[in-house]
Amino acid sequence: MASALKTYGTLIGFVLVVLFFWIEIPDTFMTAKNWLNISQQVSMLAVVAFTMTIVMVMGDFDLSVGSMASLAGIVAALAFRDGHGVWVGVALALAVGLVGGLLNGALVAYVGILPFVATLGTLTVYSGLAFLVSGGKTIFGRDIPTAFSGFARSGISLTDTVSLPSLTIVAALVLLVVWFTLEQTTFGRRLYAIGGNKEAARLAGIRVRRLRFLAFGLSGLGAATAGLMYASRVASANPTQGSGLMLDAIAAVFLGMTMSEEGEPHVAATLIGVLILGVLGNGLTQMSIDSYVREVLIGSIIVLAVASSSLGKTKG
Amino acid sequence: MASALKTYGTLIGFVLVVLFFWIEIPDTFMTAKNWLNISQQVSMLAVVAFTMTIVMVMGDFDLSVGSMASLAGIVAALAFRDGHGVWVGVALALAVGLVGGLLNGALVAYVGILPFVATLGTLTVYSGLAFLVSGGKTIFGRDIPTAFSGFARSGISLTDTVSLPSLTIVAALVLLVVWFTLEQTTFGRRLYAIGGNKEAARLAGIRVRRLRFLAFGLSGLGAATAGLMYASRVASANPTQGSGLMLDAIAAVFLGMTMSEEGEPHVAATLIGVLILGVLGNGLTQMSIDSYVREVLIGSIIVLAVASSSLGKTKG
Amino acid sequence: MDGRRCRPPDRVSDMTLLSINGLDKSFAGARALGGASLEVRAGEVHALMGENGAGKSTLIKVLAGVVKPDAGAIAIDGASVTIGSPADSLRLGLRFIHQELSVVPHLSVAENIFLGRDYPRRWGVMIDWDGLNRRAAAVLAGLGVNHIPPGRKMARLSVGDQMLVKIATAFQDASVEGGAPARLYVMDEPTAALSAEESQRLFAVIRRLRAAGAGIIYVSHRLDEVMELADRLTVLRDGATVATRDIAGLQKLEVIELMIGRRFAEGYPPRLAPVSSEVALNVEGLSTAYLQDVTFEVRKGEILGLAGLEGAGQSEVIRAIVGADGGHDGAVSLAGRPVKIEEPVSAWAKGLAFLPRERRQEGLVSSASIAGNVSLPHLDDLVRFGLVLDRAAEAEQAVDLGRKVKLKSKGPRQKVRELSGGNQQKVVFARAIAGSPDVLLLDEPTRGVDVGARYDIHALLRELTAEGKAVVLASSDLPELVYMADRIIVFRDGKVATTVSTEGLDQAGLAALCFGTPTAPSA
Amino acid sequence: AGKIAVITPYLAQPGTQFYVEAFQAAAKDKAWDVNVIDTKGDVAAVISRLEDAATQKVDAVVINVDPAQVEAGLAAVKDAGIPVVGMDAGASPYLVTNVTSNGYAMAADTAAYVANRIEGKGSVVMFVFDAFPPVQVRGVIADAVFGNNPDIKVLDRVTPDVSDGGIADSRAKMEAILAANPDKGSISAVWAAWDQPALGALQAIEAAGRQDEGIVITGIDANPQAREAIAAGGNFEASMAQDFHGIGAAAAEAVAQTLSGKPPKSSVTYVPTKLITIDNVKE
Ligand SMILES: Nc1ncnc2c1ncn2[C@@H]1O[C@H](COP(=O)(O)OP(=O)(O)OP(=O)(O)O)[C@@H](O)[C@H]1O
Ligand SMILES: Nc1ncnc2c1ncn2[C@@H]1O[C@H](COP(=O)(O)OP(=O)(O)OP(=O)(O)O)[C@@H](O)[C@H]1O
Ligand SMILES: [Mg+2]
Ligand SMILES: [Mg+2]
Repeated sequence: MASALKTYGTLIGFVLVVLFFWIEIPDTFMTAKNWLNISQQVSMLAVVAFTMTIVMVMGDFDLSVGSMASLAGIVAALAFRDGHGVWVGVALALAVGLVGGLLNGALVAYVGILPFVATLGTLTVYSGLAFLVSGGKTIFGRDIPTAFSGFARSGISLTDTVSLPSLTIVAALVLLVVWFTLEQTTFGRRLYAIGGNKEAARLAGIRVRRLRFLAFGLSGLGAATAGLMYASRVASANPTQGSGLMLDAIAAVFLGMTMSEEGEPHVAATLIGVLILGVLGNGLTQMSIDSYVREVLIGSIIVLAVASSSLGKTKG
Repeated sequence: MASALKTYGTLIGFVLVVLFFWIEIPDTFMTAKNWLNISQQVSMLAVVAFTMTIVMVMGDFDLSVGSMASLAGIVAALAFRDGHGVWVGVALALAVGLVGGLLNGALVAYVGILPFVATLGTLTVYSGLAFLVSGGKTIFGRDIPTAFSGFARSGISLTDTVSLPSLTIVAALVLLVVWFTLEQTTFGRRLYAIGGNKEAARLAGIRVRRLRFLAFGLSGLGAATAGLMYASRVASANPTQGSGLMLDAIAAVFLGMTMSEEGEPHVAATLIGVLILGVLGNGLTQMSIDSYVREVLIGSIIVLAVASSSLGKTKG
Repeated sequence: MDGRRCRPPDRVSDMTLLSINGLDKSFAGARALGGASLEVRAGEVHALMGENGAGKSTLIKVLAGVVKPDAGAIAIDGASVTIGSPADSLRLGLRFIHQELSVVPHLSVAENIFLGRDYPRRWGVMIDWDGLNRRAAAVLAGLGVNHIPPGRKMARLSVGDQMLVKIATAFQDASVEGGAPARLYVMDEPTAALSAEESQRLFAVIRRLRAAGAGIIYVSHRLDEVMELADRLTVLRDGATVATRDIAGLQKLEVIELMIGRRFAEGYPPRLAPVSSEVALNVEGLSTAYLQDVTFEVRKGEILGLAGLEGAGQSEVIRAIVGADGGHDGAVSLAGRPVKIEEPVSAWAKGLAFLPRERRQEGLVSSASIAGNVSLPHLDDLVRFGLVLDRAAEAEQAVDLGRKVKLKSKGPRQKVRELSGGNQQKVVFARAIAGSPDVLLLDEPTRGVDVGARYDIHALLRELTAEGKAVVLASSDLPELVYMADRIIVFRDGKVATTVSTEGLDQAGLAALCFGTPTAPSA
Repeated sequence: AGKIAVITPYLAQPGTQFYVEAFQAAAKDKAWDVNVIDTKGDVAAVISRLEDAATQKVDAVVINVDPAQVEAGLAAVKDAGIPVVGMDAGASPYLVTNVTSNGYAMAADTAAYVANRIEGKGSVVMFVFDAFPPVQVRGVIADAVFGNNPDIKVLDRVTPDVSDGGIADSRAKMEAILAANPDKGSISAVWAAWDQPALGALQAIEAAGRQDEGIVITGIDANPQAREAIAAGGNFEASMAQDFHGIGAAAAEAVAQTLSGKPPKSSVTYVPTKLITIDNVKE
């Protein structure tokens, strides 16, 4: 019982939050439409958090994801402005994400810089580049092809009024890919081994450096994907728009980590973390809670939600 | 030689940066006045980074320092507005910092929440509180007593044109206190042991929980001090003004950590980290480098500065 | 275990499998290896001997690709090789059981076994978890281990079981059906954390591998075991090879002399003073989730041994007394006064010293210095002006105790991480005897310590008891218990099975008691 | 030639970019060497950069931040004998002059537009940002206008998270508000203190398929994205155009006059603003 609380405490916290909103906002909260809405609202955060999970499985961080998301959006938008097609822009942005991520990986794995320092450095570099190439301006309007901005508004109709948003589908696909990679491939299992004990992993013949290098590449790719989704959703790109993603993504992974016995990240748990953040924002706004009170509540609820799963985990 | 590079690489990087500016800006950079200026400019960051070092010595983080700095500034300003004297406002703000820090400590040490999650939660709570009590407004003008805002402009005259700023003195005092606490007392020694191996420390008779609790209290106190310094410097308080401090403070500690063989934080090394950040800002401004290029440069230089001390530290 | 070996000597071929020549390695100026050479033939067990800090583990780490040598040549089957990484080493057919256990705690036993290998898959994509677990079970069974479920998280196993998994991992190629053994197996004190029975099973596998033509490098401080198992031995002293000999016809005393460079009689120091009648520690009805109703007392000047199979409750009793795992039922009193100890901090404060079983996880802050580790529980005695740490006194304490336990180091400020395994163990022991405690609770205090230093530690225990200290000694080293303890409590399944006096008890008798053999004599 | 430092924490804001660009264009004609410094929202860093500019001995400084908050830096610049011109900054004895639009008037114009368009009754969602003094005054004026209409109810007074530029979080907030008020007519208008939240709200309304309920949206700044939305004839009906180029150019002119020894006499220089609706957006 006590041990169940430790593992499921955060999940129970999440369920309680959902129940609370269901009771408080009986008409609109627990509807398919609202949940699809939430899924769409959190989709960008979700993608970043999912790929951040890959890095955090190894015990590392990637602070540069927010800047990278901004940069990727800018790169795509600039390609569009220069008359390139949607796919060219998207491919370019993803390439930038992959290369930027691999640069992080090289700094961490081969040069040996602490992930925090390395990705804080590249956070600044990528953000500076985003400002530099965009001239600090927001790119929008005619420059953004409707085929691109239309994507975020499109979806698969489920009923007359409800449709499954494309952004939700993208996030779900990323979830699936990351889940498969982490839980069902030797690549993923080796990442877990690295996170659990780098020395043991290396002694077992695992190429720790190469895997870390690649994992950061995936995180960069995820950040770029989220940046594209963001740009599509707001039909514009500006050099700061991704910056809120980093801390929330790490928070989501950490929230998820409270749900595993040994405290290692799992992408399914990260999803719960993302949903906790998303549902709190959605529900409290629907309840017309004052912005400031809302902030206090969100922080408190997060702490309370994980408290039950943490109680007694420390000694001494 | 190679090992000297590993330990002193970051320091050498710092010296090179200084030499570069000295050559590029021969007249004004390497002057007592400019260095006192820099010392004043980084003083708030320095205080947060120094007390953050205490927490990071144990292997923990405190993400709430930025919010706490904002909140402390607001608390003091509101006290002033209500007609209380400077000392009442300052004492209140410091008390809030201590209590907030101890709350973090309780969540981490006694409830057992991961420091990242706990302080991310309280980051949100303290920031929300800062907005709430201030009504989201900036408090400035008549409400701030000149005795308070004058402090940041005061200093001890050294020569006719050069004076040692009060804010610099505060930062130096905090440095001294933190250095003494960490390096010369049994309290500090125990914190390092906790950071090295929590379980071994506990079994060797260290009250791990109590010490973590107290250390977070000190970090909160430092954040509040920095918040007061900031409020005094800008002669106003607003609920977001401290938010830039957290990431920079953690970065400074990490930069310092690259200078120790074991990768553990030391407050003297944190000072170098703070100065790297401060000197880059100062020097690049004086060289009239474009804002965006400056950002790219700062990120790159940080990475390069630590690269030499990191090369080869990883294996496998 | 009478030291008699029955093996067909003709199995040892003359083919040199591995040859190491003139290996040098210094760490920041301190020499760990200087002219180390070693030759291992296919089909032999080659013991690598030496005092703590002689360079055995460093040599092994060079072979494993963990440490890069400064100079020296390595050849396998006559062809010179460079080993740049553990992956290289594995590819060359070398398998290792390292001195320091390194496992991935949050992965399953099966995953730990197949770390770095390809997992079996279904339809070419999904991991076949059942297949993985089956194969892991087969690998464990090859070592005669059937009690460890392959699906269990590594963190949930006892350290002894973790060691068994690591050993099984090294042997996996040979243990699956139709699998061929690797070229060379390198084992750095594999039995340090094993029970006598588990050691025997390990030896059986080693003999099987030898018969199949593999080479084995074997490191141990247990001389009996080396004499029983090895074909030849090479001795390192201060990083240099001093001799290589055939075991046949060699005496233990000669081996010791080669190791430490002087004459030395293996044995146990005699008791210096009689046991007092005053009770130092009294435990009554101690119960936890694992222990049931443990009652005993230790008198001043007495050494009370705790024996039993791995996990029978010896460690748990000590941990419960010092409050390492939180609360417990039952009463503990010190010198007649009842005490309540819920945290280790109060144990130390009340004059109990605690030496935990696992030096790396539970004992040492390896990033800290020797002095810092020794002083950890005693910091309050080392302050000036109420809060300033007296570093000079701290260093002095470490130097003083270091000399007593024969610590080999560059000085009190050397990082513990840089010490050899045996020397790390001496640091933990030095901590326990610092600050003159009334009762010492020692869990495997001499694990990995060389014969010479082991004697010194035993002599120290004799001195301490002569001063009226009481010692509780848990050990899997049966001779140590039989010769050092006055009485021995034998545990079985968390309960006290029996308490015996060591008078007239021998190792075989104690082993029988541990197993609960019905014919065992009772005290 | 002169060395001019332009220091602002707000360069990421479109408005700031426009007048900085206009300033730079004017500076080019005058062959000035302009260094634009963005401190990314950090006001204390503005003080630091002011001190650096004083050390560097530039010829003039232009700031775009509340002068009361950076007085320590302004004092250092003054001690160095360097003149400071405010570009949409605020009134201060340290400034030669402050070139700006009238923020009170802009908020009054848009709030009155909303009140009139919904005929003095209905529910209004406000997007405000009180932490930033120039935007805070807009909220105060709008509160007064809506408060003066007894049948207007302020449904929610939202402070969006601006770290992402303000659009996306405003959109998410608006989506939640729409979900909580699902009935047609339950929301009459959205008044935003600047354009980004207005754009976010517009996107939310369109995504929810409620663009035909006649919800009136107004913003302030009339940035290009807002103008495009207004020109499209949807819910986003009005915004206030500040003459950003005018502010930049006027600031440059003020610097030029100061450098030539004839500083402007008035401590504030207002540049006219204009309400932009579908009728005049194309101009
Ligand atoms: N990383 C290191 N840094 C500095 N010195 C080291 C390092 N590793 C080993 N040494 C030193 O090298 C010497 C040899 O150590 P090694 O671990 O090889 O000894 P060992 O023969 O295995 O001893 P033991 O029987 O205690 O395990 C010791 O003096 C040790 O202090
Ligand atoms: N750091 C910030 N904090 C809060 N809001 C900000 C910040 N930076 C920019 N904004 C918002 O972005 C808006 C757009 O900025 P812009 O510079 O165009 O307007 P403004 O010139 O400040 O208006 P005014 O002329 O009335 O002062 C600002 O009005 C403000 O609401
Ligand atoms: Mg060894
Ligand atoms: Mg403005």
